[in-house]
Amino acid sequence: MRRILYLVRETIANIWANRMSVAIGVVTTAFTIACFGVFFLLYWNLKNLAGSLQDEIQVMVYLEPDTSKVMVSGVRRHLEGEHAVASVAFISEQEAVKDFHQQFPEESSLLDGMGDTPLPASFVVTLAPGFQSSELVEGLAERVRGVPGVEFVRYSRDWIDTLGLFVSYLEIGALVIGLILAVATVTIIANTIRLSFYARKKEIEILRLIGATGSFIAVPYVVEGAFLGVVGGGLSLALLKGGFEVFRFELDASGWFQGLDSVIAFFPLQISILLVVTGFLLGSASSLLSVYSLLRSRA
Amino acid sequence: MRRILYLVRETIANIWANRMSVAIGVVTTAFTIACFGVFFLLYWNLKNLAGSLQDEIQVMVYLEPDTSKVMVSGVRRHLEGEHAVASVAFISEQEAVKDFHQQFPEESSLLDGMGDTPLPASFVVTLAPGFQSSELVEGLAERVRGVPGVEFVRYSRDWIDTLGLFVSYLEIGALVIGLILAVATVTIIANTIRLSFYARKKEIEILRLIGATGSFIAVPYVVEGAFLGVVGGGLSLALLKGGFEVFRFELDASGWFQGLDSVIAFFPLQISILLVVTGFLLGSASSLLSVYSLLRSRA
Amino acid sequence: MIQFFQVTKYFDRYAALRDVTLRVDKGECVLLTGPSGAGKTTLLKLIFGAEVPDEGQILVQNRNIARLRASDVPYLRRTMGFVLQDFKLLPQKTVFENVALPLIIQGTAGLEVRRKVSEALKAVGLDHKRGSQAAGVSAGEQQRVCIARAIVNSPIILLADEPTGNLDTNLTMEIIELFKAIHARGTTVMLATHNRQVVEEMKGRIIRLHSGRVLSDQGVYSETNSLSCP
Amino acid sequence: MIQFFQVTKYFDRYAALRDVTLRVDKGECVLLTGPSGAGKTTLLKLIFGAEVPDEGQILVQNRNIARLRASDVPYLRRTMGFVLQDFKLLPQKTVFENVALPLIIQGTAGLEVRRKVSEALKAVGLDHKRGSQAAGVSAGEQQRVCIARAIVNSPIILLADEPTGNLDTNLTMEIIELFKAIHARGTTVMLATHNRQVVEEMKGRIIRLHSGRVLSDQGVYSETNSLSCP
Ligand SMILES: Nc1ncnc2c1ncn2[C@@H]1O[C@H](COP(=O)(O)OP(=O)(O)OP(=O)(O)O)[C@@H](O)[C@H]1O
Ligand SMILES: Nc1ncnc2c1ncn2[C@@H]1O[C@H](COP(=O)(O)OP(=O)(O)OP(=O)(O)O)[C@@H](O)[C@H]1O
Ligand SMILES: [Mg+2]
Ligand SMILES: [Mg+2]
Repeated sequence: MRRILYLVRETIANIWANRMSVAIGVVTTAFTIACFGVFFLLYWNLKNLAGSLQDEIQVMVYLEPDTSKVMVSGVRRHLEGEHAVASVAFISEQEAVKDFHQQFPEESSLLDGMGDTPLPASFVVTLAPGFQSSELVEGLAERVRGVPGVEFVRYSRDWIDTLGLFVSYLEIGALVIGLILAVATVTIIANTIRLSFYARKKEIEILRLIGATGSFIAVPYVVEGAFLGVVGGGLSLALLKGGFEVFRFELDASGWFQGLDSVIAFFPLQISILLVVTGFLLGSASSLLSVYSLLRSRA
Repeated sequence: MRRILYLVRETIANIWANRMSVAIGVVTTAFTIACFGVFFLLYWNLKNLAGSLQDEIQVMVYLEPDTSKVMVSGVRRHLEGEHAVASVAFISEQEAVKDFHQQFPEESSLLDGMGDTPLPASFVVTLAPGFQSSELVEGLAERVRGVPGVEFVRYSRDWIDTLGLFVSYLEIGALVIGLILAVATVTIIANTIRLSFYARKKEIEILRLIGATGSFIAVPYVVEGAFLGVVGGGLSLALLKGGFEVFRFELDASGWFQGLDSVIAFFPLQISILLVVTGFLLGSASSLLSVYSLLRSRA
Repeated sequence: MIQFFQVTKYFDRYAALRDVTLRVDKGECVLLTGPSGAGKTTLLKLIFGAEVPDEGQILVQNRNIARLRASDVPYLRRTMGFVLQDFKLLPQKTVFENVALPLIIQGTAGLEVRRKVSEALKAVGLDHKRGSQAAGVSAGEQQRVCIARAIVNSPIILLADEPTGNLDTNLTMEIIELFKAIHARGTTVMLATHNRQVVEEMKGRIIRLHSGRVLSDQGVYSETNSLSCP
Repeated sequence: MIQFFQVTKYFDRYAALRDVTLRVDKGECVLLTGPSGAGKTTLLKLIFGAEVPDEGQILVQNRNIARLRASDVPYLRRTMGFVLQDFKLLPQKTVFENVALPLIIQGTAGLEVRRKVSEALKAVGLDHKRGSQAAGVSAGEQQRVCIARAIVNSPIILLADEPTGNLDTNLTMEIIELFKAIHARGTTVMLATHNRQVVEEMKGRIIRLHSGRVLSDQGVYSETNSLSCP
């Protein structure tokens, strides 16, 4: 009991006595985790953006001219039976002409004198998430081509490939950079804590001379390290959130990317908590490590 | 002379005696600068990429059907006289049909029965760098529309706007994130150096008691800080270069973005040197600061 | 209680102790003397395991110090009290806290800690400084804080290295009386000292060291054998 | 040389020195005595500017210590040598390097540094330890390193705080002779000590402090006034 009380008071006293180096440690931890966080936030948002873009990948299924209603619903049934298909929308021949005029007003004349239905009717197929890879879409197109009433199937292979590549690109990029940053974060925080304990070598030596056990000596330091990590992690979260809000405000003020505003987002709560937990683990682990490296030498 | 010799030997001895905390400082500095460098490298390459994409912005000038050769060269002369124009390429009516067939093989039938020249001749105008903003292109289009023989002018306003926005977006992003990271870098390095000097408070106190002047005490520490900064900066450069090469290798191996390979690039020499100089300045400035804060107290 | 068998201790290549064999029984009072650099501090440090012998064996309370597991060292140290020549106080803590430390480490109850610390501080005449920072008190006061810390625990063995180097004659006399009282309770006491007053008054067994060797090991101080002594 | 005018020094609210007025002339030899905590160390620290007085004025070599610009303090300190009670050696450096430091700081030529350091180390009987790390030598040896560092510079004022606390009678005698020789060269010497042997042998002016006040300030030690002295 007295010992626990001592350890608690000791930890507080330690933090207070070394408030300068604890503060330095907290700030360093905060900034280091924030460095990693900035990158992670960037990655997080780009990945979300890519995800929402991938939702928009569409396959166009053009029908033969003058397909009967029965055949049209046959095609629809086939399409809806495909795993990869999320939703299907029908565009009649008349709608197709209207769309063309809307999209290319200056080329409108091209359709003049080509009869009532110069453009074929079509189904617009939206793909289910996870089925946007080039090969899967190819397979789908192949099967749909065989369905009676279908004249040809078109999809933007480039677009699919580009997005797929973008995501993969993002992923190796994130892996390489994330790895460097993660190693950096761990190194910097561990080093900061280790340095701030270096100054207290003498103190530890004296405690050992008096007959304190290793764990008795270590506990206040480890708690201190954990405290430093948690506060640093929390501070980094605040920094990130602040930076994020400034960024979003600038974006709003500039009036650009109105649409993007709804897409970019801060970390969800779980990841925010993870950031603080990371700080906690890093802090306690590095102080444990540094204290034990001081305790190991027998003297 | 003896004093200079002493200071040199002292610096070396200091570094050696505190090799553990100097090593920690070097590694921390390296990783911190590398954090900033990763971001900077990303920004650098994206900006380059955007720049090379902007070079590809084109304005299409469609001519009236059956324009005479004289008028065509009149239009060409006008275009070449515009400041914003980098180069001009002519596409005749025949070439336009060929291009259409190549680009949309499946819609080829659309042009059938529309005579020999269903599509107009055109000039493809490439814009000079720095003239890719939406307004400038708008002005250019306005002027060109008045030139005799020109039927209409088309350009992808969206594409120009998107790229322009992308670059601005990149720039605020870079500003906000870069600022956070720069502050983080300075803080972390200054703190690391300050911590590693904290342990030597006693030493400085003793030197002062013996009658050493402030500068005599400070010089070895400042040189040590500078050493730490330079080595840290160099190491961070090596880290970045290594990470970059791994990234490029992965990219090559995956076979994607063959084109990108020639676009992405490491920093030029000047910026690499700047990184090391930054380390040097940070190192010496922070050690100067921490030593003087220890010297300030009169005792 | 304490046994040295042909103990040799080197620092770099310099032998601080050479082939020392001695035996101290329970309840003895031993005075270590010898010129500066003779090896007195080294001998005491070996006993509580702050240094490890390079050759020979050391038994303390029938346990081989050099072979002790690292996790057992703290428990052995708790049975000993020591006053170091360089004090080794926690500078940021108060006098009270420094003296209380050996008790807190063992988990002594709060009330008893306060009682025992007060007692120890009174014994060395420092009760009025209990709230001062250890770094802030004078050298002689620091030395007495060390003595208080060494005795607060009622140790089985009390080791003291030059415990009166910063004290005047009157205080030295008081500390001698204190050590005598502790010895009278059955504690084994070992003092390293240059102070003739201490050697004369303690009336213990005198071991004289020189250049790491035991020069003489004799009974209580008397005029006849004191001529060449400290 | 050294003048105190009604100097008071507080630590927290405790007055370590109270209303001290004294005057030490060039070439004097002063012995500061008094019980533990009397304020001897504080008085010496005030002289070389390690502490600043809270009240009163201190003139050292006709310069007001408290008003001295921070950049002038080092130059004043170079004219003084001091032995501190807690040694203040650079632990990582060798004995030689520690003693050489005051000379190097002043930019003395290499050859002369070696000559002077050797001389100083021989004077304290430590020439054989010149290559050892300061942290590695025994307490008495460290004390002598401090003495060597204090005299290597041929200071105008020599301040020594309990310079023989860790030395035996023979070495103490040698150090006393050394200080006497330095004093004979015209150096002003101020020693704070508890050691009766030093007080008796140095034959200087004796200033007795108690609880921060000057109790008595008298001439050389003699049997008649020694009864209540140290
Ligand atoms: N850590 C060390 N490293 C190197 N040499 C050491 C170390 N500790 C002691 N020595 C050397 O060993 C010898 C004995 O030292 P010790 O401290 O035991 O002497 P001592 O009898 O206590 O002397 P003193 O009376 O001066 O305290 C000395 O010559 C000293 O220089
Ligand atoms: N830095 C400090 N902070 C607080 N109190 C101090 C400080 N330095 C000295 N004191 C107090 O001032 C008083 C005088 O101290 P000083 O060190 O001058 O005594 P001293 O005469 O040298 O004693 P000793 O013989 O024990 O060395 C003591 O009571 C001490 O506790
Ligand atoms: Mg000793
Ligand atoms: Mg003192």
